[in-house]
Amino acid sequence: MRPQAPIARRALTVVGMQELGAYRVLRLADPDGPAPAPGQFSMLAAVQRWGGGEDERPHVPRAFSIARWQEGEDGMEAHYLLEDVGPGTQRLCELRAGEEVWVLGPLGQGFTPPDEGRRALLVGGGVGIAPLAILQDLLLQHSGTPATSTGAEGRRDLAAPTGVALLGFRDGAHAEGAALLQNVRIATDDGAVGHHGLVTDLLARELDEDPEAVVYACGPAPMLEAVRAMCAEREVPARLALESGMACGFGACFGCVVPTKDGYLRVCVEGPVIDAARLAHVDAHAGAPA
Amino acid sequence: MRPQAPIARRALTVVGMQELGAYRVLRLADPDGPAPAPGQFSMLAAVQRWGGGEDERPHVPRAFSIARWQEGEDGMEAHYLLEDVGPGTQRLCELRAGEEVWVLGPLGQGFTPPDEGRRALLVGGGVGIAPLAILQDLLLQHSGTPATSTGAEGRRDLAAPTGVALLGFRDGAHAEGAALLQNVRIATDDGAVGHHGLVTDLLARELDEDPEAVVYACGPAPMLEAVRAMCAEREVPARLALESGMACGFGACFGCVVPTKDGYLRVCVEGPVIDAARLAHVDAHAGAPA
Amino acid sequence: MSVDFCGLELSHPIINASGTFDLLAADTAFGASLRAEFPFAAFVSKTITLAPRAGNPPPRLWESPAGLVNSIGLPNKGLAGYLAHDLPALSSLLAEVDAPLITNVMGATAAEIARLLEVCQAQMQIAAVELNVSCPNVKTGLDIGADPKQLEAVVREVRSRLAKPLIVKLTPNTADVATCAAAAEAGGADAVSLINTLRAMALAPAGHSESPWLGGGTGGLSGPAIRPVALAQVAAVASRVSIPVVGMGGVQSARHAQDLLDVGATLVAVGTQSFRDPLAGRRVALGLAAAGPKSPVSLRASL
Amino acid sequence: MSVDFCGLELSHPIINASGTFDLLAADTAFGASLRAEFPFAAFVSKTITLAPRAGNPPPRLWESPAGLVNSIGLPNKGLAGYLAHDLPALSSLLAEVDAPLITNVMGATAAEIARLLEVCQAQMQIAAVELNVSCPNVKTGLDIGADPKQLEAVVREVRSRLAKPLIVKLTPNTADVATCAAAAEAGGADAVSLINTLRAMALAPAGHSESPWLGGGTGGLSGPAIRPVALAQVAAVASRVSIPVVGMGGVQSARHAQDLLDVGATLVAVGTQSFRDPLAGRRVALGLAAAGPKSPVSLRASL
Ligand SMILES: Cc1cc2nc3c(=O)[nH]c(=O)nc-3n(C[C@H](O)[C@H](O)[C@H](O)COP(=O)(O)OP(=O)(O)OC[C@H]3O[C@@H](n4cnc5c(N)ncnc54)[C@H](O)[C@@H]3O)c2cc1C
Ligand SMILES: Cc1cc2nc3c(=O)[nH]c(=O)nc-3n(C[C@H](O)[C@H](O)[C@H](O)COP(=O)(O)OP(=O)(O)OC[C@H]3O[C@@H](n4cnc5c(N)ncnc54)[C@H](O)[C@@H]3O)c2cc1C
Ligand SMILES: Cc1cc2nc3c(=O)[nH]c(=O)nc-3n(C[C@H](O)[C@H](O)[C@H](O)COP(=O)(O)O)c2cc1C
Ligand SMILES: Cc1cc2nc3c(=O)[nH]c(=O)nc-3n(C[C@H](O)[C@H](O)[C@H](O)COP(=O)(O)O)c2cc1C
Ligand code: FES
Ligand code: FES
Repeated sequence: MRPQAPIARRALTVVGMQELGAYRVLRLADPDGPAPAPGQFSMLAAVQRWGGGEDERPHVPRAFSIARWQEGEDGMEAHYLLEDVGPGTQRLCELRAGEEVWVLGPLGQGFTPPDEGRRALLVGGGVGIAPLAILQDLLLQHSGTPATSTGAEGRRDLAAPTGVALLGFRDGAHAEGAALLQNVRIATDDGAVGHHGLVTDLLARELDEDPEAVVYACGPAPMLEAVRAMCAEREVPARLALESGMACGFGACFGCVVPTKDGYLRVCVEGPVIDAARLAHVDAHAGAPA
Repeated sequence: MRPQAPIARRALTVVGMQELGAYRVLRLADPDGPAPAPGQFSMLAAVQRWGGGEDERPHVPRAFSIARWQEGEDGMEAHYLLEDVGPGTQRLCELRAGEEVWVLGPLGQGFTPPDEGRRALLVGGGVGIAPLAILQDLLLQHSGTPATSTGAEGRRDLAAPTGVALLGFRDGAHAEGAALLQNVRIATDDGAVGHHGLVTDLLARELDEDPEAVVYACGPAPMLEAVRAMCAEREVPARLALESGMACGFGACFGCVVPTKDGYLRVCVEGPVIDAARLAHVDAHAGAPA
Repeated sequence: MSVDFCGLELSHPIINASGTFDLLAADTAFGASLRAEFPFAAFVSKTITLAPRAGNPPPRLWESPAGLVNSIGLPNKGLAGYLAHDLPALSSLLAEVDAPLITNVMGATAAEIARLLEVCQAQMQIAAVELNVSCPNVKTGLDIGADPKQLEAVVREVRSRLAKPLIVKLTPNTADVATCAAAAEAGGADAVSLINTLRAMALAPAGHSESPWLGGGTGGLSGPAIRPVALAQVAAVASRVSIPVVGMGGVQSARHAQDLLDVGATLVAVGTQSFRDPLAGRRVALGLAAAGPKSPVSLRASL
Repeated sequence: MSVDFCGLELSHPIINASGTFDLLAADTAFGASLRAEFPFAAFVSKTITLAPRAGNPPPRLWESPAGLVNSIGLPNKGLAGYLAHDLPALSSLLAEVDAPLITNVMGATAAEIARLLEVCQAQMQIAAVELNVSCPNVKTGLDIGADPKQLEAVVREVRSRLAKPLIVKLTPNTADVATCAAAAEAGGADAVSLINTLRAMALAPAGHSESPWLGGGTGGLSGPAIRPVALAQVAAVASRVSIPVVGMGGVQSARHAQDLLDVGATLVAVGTQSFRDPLAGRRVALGLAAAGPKSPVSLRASL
């Protein structure tokens, strides 16, 4: 059974807020929260002044993938990777240590591990790399093999047993987010770091060499759609962590739907991770901020 | 002619925020603003996050008397005395040096000086002491005589030529606000400091001794009404600085009216200071926070 | 705090607004804690229609100043699907927390509504029915509930099919909601509920193409933004009718609920605030209880 | 950015919402800077009635989530007082900034309105008249403007008294604002404006006695809270009528104004935002100008 959230949202203390290139990493002390499955998310809102930003927003909480779950100084900590794209993320990005955040989570359906013996290929785009970090942590932990920790691009490391991560970014500042993962290969739109082009170019190469891999992807809708199409063509299983505008995160509002082959699906309860085979295409609104 | 505000509100930098008992003193650098007349006010709003507090407020700016106008390190500074009574004042009270405040002002009709040779009696209640500070500054400056600077209560100092201030407070913590003025006599509701009772008891004594004085008052509605009634009975001229819920501060909304003998008057343009003789009574909504 | 509402004995006056809480999804998300701290004194289902509906294409949500515009489009499995799939699970969960089930239904014609009520009458797990009359009349395009005469006729025509309490959920998009409430009462409603969302719209933000943002074209505004409108409408209705009133619209705190009770509501529903805090209903109920019973200085008479 | 509005040549599409800017008080408060940075392309007066009105007792304002509820009660000096005291000063100030004067009037009967229009016709300083039809009908208590038939009849009856442009300011408190707009057009209106405030209410906060807070009992909601409602109503009206539409309701930025223009408004009025920033109108106009003229992908047709 998936980890469930307590219905009472928790006011958690910010224990850290670090810059990571174009992103920020928010660390919340969560001593009593349930351990999340990779791919699950939380609904976050600043306890103070959630509202009063641009256009008198935000009002409802915002969804963020749990990027990491680890022992901190006083019990467990959840890490979130934030990109400031509007009033909600802006408010969260300005929080300082000691301030509080309402957290409802862990929510949603996370990633399921690859079948025994198959290699996981993580494919992330932009801030969509967040759920891949916790997934990689878990994969590495299960395999018992620490990944080679260099993030140098171009060095093809087929030997890595698990958790190799192909990450696409807009530019160099965003590519710094790759530090969240290990054993990464990077592609950038402007060629500043790694492969000059799309992360799906890297994915094609990997799949050429290991057609038995299982793909785990999160990122902007066009990227997810390219991953879906490529995996469908090659008959590679793919699990996509979708995103969608959400109001509640627990299935109450029916606002977060994406179209699937058999009708609309609520990303927050039936997702965010779903099997790519269920989608005819990835809806333009179903991805991470581009 | 009264000092006028530029129609463009100014984003002014907070240069100080000090506790003063139950109050806070906000200092804004206002290098280019017009010098205010005592009794004038400004409409203030935090530049960031004006909104998103209790009940998703504040939305419109809030009115505050200019409590002091003086040379600071980089040009002129305006001081405001704040009492946290709701979401607007709370937001302002949490500002720190370096943050910005929208300021529209100086606004309204201020105090007119007493006729030559008559003594000014300042009567303040609670946060209503704010406009009396700048008035006293001006009176002292004009008389050329610095007031005795002790604030010790009980010491009656009829010799002070001008600017004696009778101040009423709820309790000791509020009475610390008296430090904003000089030559003060204090009354507190709980007897913690000074006279145990109403500031109007002090006023009655002063008027007994100097029936030629002119009264300048600002404070909660019941206090203002008591002052009005006492002055009317004794035929002492009284200038009352009224307050009222305001949305605009410049006569646009018609929201801030108080009843007078000849109809409603907009506190923000025809006041806040008005001649007590124009009022049949002080409306319950026309005073400072009690 | 216990309240009698049309013969239903409720433990407190706070229920959910239809369409703002999915009990089965909440069960998946929250499990045991949902039962341990159940937020509502009764549970109102999403609107159920005779035929299944997929709902509107995304985007379905637009966040507005202190509010939310939704264009969900009433997705539901249809009456048969609801009875087969949801009702058993709903009623067993509700039995555990001792909260009655109110089923919200909508039909485009009196015949459709009559059929919905008949079926609800036959299901003993359903304690009462809320009839959503914000359904566009097929001919005029206006909400059935916006025209008092039409509303009275429809309610009168269907009333006999339901022996259980019938709550008519009024539309706020009307010139005179009190007259609509009186019409519902005259037609035989046991209670009225309001306000539903205000007709609203949003265009796509910068960077998106400039069509209407919502997949459904237009939507409905809810949340704190509409609270003063809700209070005015509930006050107007409560001072006009003598049946109980369920008040809602932007309630976030016990204070807001108390305001609605003060102007004459018997129950208060929490909607959008549950999206921010799934325990909002419970907090409101506890806040009311903590404030203690009020001397009934109801403003109802004075309005 | 210059715009033709019913034959008036305006320098940009931004005007003030009636009752949200008092030019003479602003002159007292701001003096020369008001003229130097005049915020509006035309100036709309507060509502003027035949007889003087004192307005409602205080409190007149309630701040709500991202909005404001007012119960000002249309205080004004009456038509004669307006002509004698305000018009000369208004028109000389407006002449300096080259902005035409639109006088907003309200009457309880067609006869009263006819008289108001006649007098406005005779004043050459008045460029156009905005007729506020949110006036309660003395018999029904409902706004004159809420009933399309009544509205059309009133507009038709008074139309001949005014050769100048007649703008009908619709009430938003109606089931079908587009039909009301069409009725105003059929009656002879040259333009319609909307939205006026939404009927709303507030109770006194803690510590005050629990009557309605506003001296007038109920009030009207304005500000960002109502913006999505305004957009929906303006879109519905603009897609129905062929006369120009003045859109308003919660506009704070050029983006919000552009949304209203995109759904078919010709002018946009700024109201409550001027209370936060008296130069809001100017900032919106400058923002529109900076964004440059848009290719007219008006949604008007597509709605
Ligand atoms: C399951 C899930 C996991 C996520 N994980 C992460 C993560 O780990 N890190 C991260 O940074 N982000 C993550 N996101 C995305 C994040 O939730 C959004 O970036 C955030 O909600 C944006 O809020 P905002 O107020 O900052 O921006 P918004 O202004 O809300 O803008 C974001 C997007 O919403 C749309 N939009 C704009 N205005 C409105 C409006 N008024 N109403 C509705 N929609 C509007 C536009 O498409 C815009 O591009 C995740 C989302 C989901 C669903
Ligand atoms: C000319 C003038 C000068 C002033 N000078 C000072 C000064 O120097 N220092 C100072 O601290 N204060 C001063 N005030 C008072 C100050 O403006 C108010 O305390 C402030 O506006 C309160 O805002 P708030 O959001 O903190 O509290 P609010 O919540 O607005 O509460 C303040 C009062 O407003 C009423 N109220 C409560 N809720 C609402 C609502 N939703 N809508 C409308 N009214 C409501 C109640 O009566 C309440 O007691 C002055 C006021 C005026 C008019
Ligand atoms: C996302 C959403 C879905 C809704 N679905 C329904 C519905 O299915 N049936 C119904 O009668 N009302 C529905 N409503 C209206 C609410 O029940 C309620 O009347 C309205 O939202 C006002 O209350 P609030 O401001 O507390 O949300 C819905 C509201 C929202 C926000
Ligand atoms: C304080 C106040 C006074 C108003 N007075 C009038 C008025 O006299 N006549 C009128 O037609 N509308 C009046 N209105 C309505 C506005 O003109 C406008 O239609 C409404 O406020 C919506 O715009 P906004 O949200 O930008 O304020 C008033 C609004 C406010 C807030
Ligand atoms: S976010 Fe509300 S149902 Fe998914
Ligand atoms: S505060 Fe708006 S008129 Fe005085």
